[in-house]
Amino acid sequence: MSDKKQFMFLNRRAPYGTIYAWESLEVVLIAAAFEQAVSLAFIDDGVYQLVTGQDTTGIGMKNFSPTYKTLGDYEVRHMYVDKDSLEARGLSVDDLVVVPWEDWETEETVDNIVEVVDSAKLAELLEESDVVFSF
Amino acid sequence: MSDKKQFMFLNRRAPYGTIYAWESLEVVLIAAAFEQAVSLAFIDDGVYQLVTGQDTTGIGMKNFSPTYKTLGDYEVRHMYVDKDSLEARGLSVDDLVVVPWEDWETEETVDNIVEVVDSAKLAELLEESDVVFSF
Amino acid sequence: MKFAIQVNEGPYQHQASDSAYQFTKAALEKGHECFRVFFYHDGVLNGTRLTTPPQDDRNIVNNWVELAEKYDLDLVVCVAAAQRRGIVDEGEAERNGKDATNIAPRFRISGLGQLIEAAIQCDKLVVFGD
Amino acid sequence: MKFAIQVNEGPYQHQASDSAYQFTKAALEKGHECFRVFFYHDGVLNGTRLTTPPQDDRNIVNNWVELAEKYDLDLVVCVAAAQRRGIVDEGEAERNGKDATNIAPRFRISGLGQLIEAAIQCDKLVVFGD
Amino acid sequence: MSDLHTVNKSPFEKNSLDTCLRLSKAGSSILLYEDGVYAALAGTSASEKITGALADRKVYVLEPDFRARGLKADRLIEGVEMVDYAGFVDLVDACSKVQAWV
Amino acid sequence: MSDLHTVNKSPFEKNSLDTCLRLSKAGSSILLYEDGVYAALAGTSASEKITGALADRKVYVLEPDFRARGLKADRLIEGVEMVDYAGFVDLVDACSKVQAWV
Repeated sequence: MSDKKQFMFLNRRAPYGTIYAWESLEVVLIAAAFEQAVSLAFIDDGVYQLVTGQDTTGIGMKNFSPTYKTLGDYEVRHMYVDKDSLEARGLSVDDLVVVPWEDWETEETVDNIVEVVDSAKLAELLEESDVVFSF
Repeated sequence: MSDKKQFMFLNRRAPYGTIYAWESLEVVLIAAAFEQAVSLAFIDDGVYQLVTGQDTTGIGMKNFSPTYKTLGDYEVRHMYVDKDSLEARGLSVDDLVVVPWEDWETEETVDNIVEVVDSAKLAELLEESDVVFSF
Repeated sequence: MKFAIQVNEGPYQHQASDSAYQFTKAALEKGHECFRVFFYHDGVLNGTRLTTPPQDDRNIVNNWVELAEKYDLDLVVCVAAAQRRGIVDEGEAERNGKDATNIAPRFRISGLGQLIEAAIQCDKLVVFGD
Repeated sequence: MKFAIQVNEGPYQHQASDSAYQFTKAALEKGHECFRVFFYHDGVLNGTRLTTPPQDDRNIVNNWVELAEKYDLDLVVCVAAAQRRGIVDEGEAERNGKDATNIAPRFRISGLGQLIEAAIQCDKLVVFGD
Repeated sequence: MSDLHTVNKSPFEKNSLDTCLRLSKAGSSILLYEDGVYAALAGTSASEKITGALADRKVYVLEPDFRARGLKADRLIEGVEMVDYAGFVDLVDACSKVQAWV
Repeated sequence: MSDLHTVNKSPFEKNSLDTCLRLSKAGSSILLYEDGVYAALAGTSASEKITGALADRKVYVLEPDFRARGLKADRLIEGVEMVDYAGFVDLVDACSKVQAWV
């Protein structure tokens, strides 16, 4: 039995209005160093974190959104987006960032680890995780 | 023209889950010293602030609810409760604190300044106020 | 226009402090008068000089301090809210037996009456919060 | 059961700190092991010794300190979150050129790795927040 | 063993309970605490959410939070169980993990 | 002169916009800022709230907050006006008072 745990990071807040999105991302980056199986779920307003074209120059806050694109380099293997949340907001996967992934050892590559899933699937994924981090 | 301003304190949060209800009450008590016309509005979860029988012994927090009963002594003349909010929560005025009021000079008395009002009336009252305090 | 600002949230956790700062700055640049910025609830946490935000991000406390210096702004931290949350100046440290202070320059600690007075004196009160 | 606690909000503004404290206390009294309490986001504000809450109310910071003394609890404040919000110990004061510290006894400042480690080591992670 | 879901937000103010109910599985448990306890009351515009959940999930309410807010046990939705902090600990102990819908 | 209502919360997460719309009068103005800007988008499950309000109220959205969140002007509900912080100040200047639905 592997002693890797399945970590799920639950993202349910819009960026900038509160700091949860950003500080949650900081935890994900650190988690990479611990060699666990890391997945992220974007639910409710959390789906807005992945919207492309964020430009914070007018509000004087740091634009941390470019970091999402690099999560594949930080041992993140899955980024699940809640279908219901996306649709309620009139968004599609085309509005969201693309996150490529590559396994340096096996050279296996994935073009985009951002995946839209329905409620049943998401409930399943949450239940299968060993630890759920909420921010 | 009087230089009294019509102050309206907007209460939209449940007690204890956050401190807004309590710290809002502290402002109201201070406002009394400034001899303005002070009204309070209880809307959304703010109506829960007035529910009787609060008992915080199990959570170790101070029970500040007895203060509401005394607001008539602090120059508060009106406590408006939003009808829609009350009904959505299955509450009636019988579940709420009674706040008597007396004008020490004219000896005019009011048995209960807690008054349930509908949306149209509340919108009117908000518009007629000079300053709205939000917490 | 003579206006007063109320800030209900601390820096970084919510955008409220940023919005309040940007609004105040824009109003002052347009020539309006800001009678007072009143920090209430967690808003009092805007008034600490001990923050060290990341170098590539804004420094909200310093933003307030610089704006106060430029326009002689009155930045008032509510004393009751500050006591609950550990914002302390010399006087408060002495009164409450604390061995350190953390209040930022240009901020002062005072009572809730300062909020009521601001609301009476000003044409408009603008509240920023969660 | 070996458990870890994550606290995302500061004391007083939200009930999260109180709930986390009551839960931790109840679990310890039942004989469970608390591996670590990790304070993140505004949760780091639980770790200041400068608060003076009203005499007739609970003192949340002291509650944590007393629990830590009784059960040798590991109270960890996230360094990145603490820097943004002005929670400072001796080491941080020196590194960031601050002239005061405000960390409460029994709290220590450390990195986010401490949260990840706690999640790996423990049977359960319980998160309290807004 | 199944998961314990915790909800601390009022169902009238925020969408946390809705999302918890949508993404929690049959057989799991839900603990309502802090302002989340308001969802446990019968006769409100939110009551149906909990009565619906009770069909295939267990629902608990934290009594100290319930009483703090002046709520009465006779208003509790039938089937919702009261627990104290020790009971909260037991729920965490018994579950496979906690999902906090903060 | 009429009132300016400010809303800084997402219509998908909190009930602030609903209450603002219920209690703001015809002729008043509404400014959406911070996470409130999401309400200004066409084609969402919340769009009807703003299109309804536009019948008798003016609705503004704070452009710096709108752009920060990666939102595009071509998704804006027709009739909603963009303002910057200076425009926010002008709205406050022009109104009789501000009602903040924080």
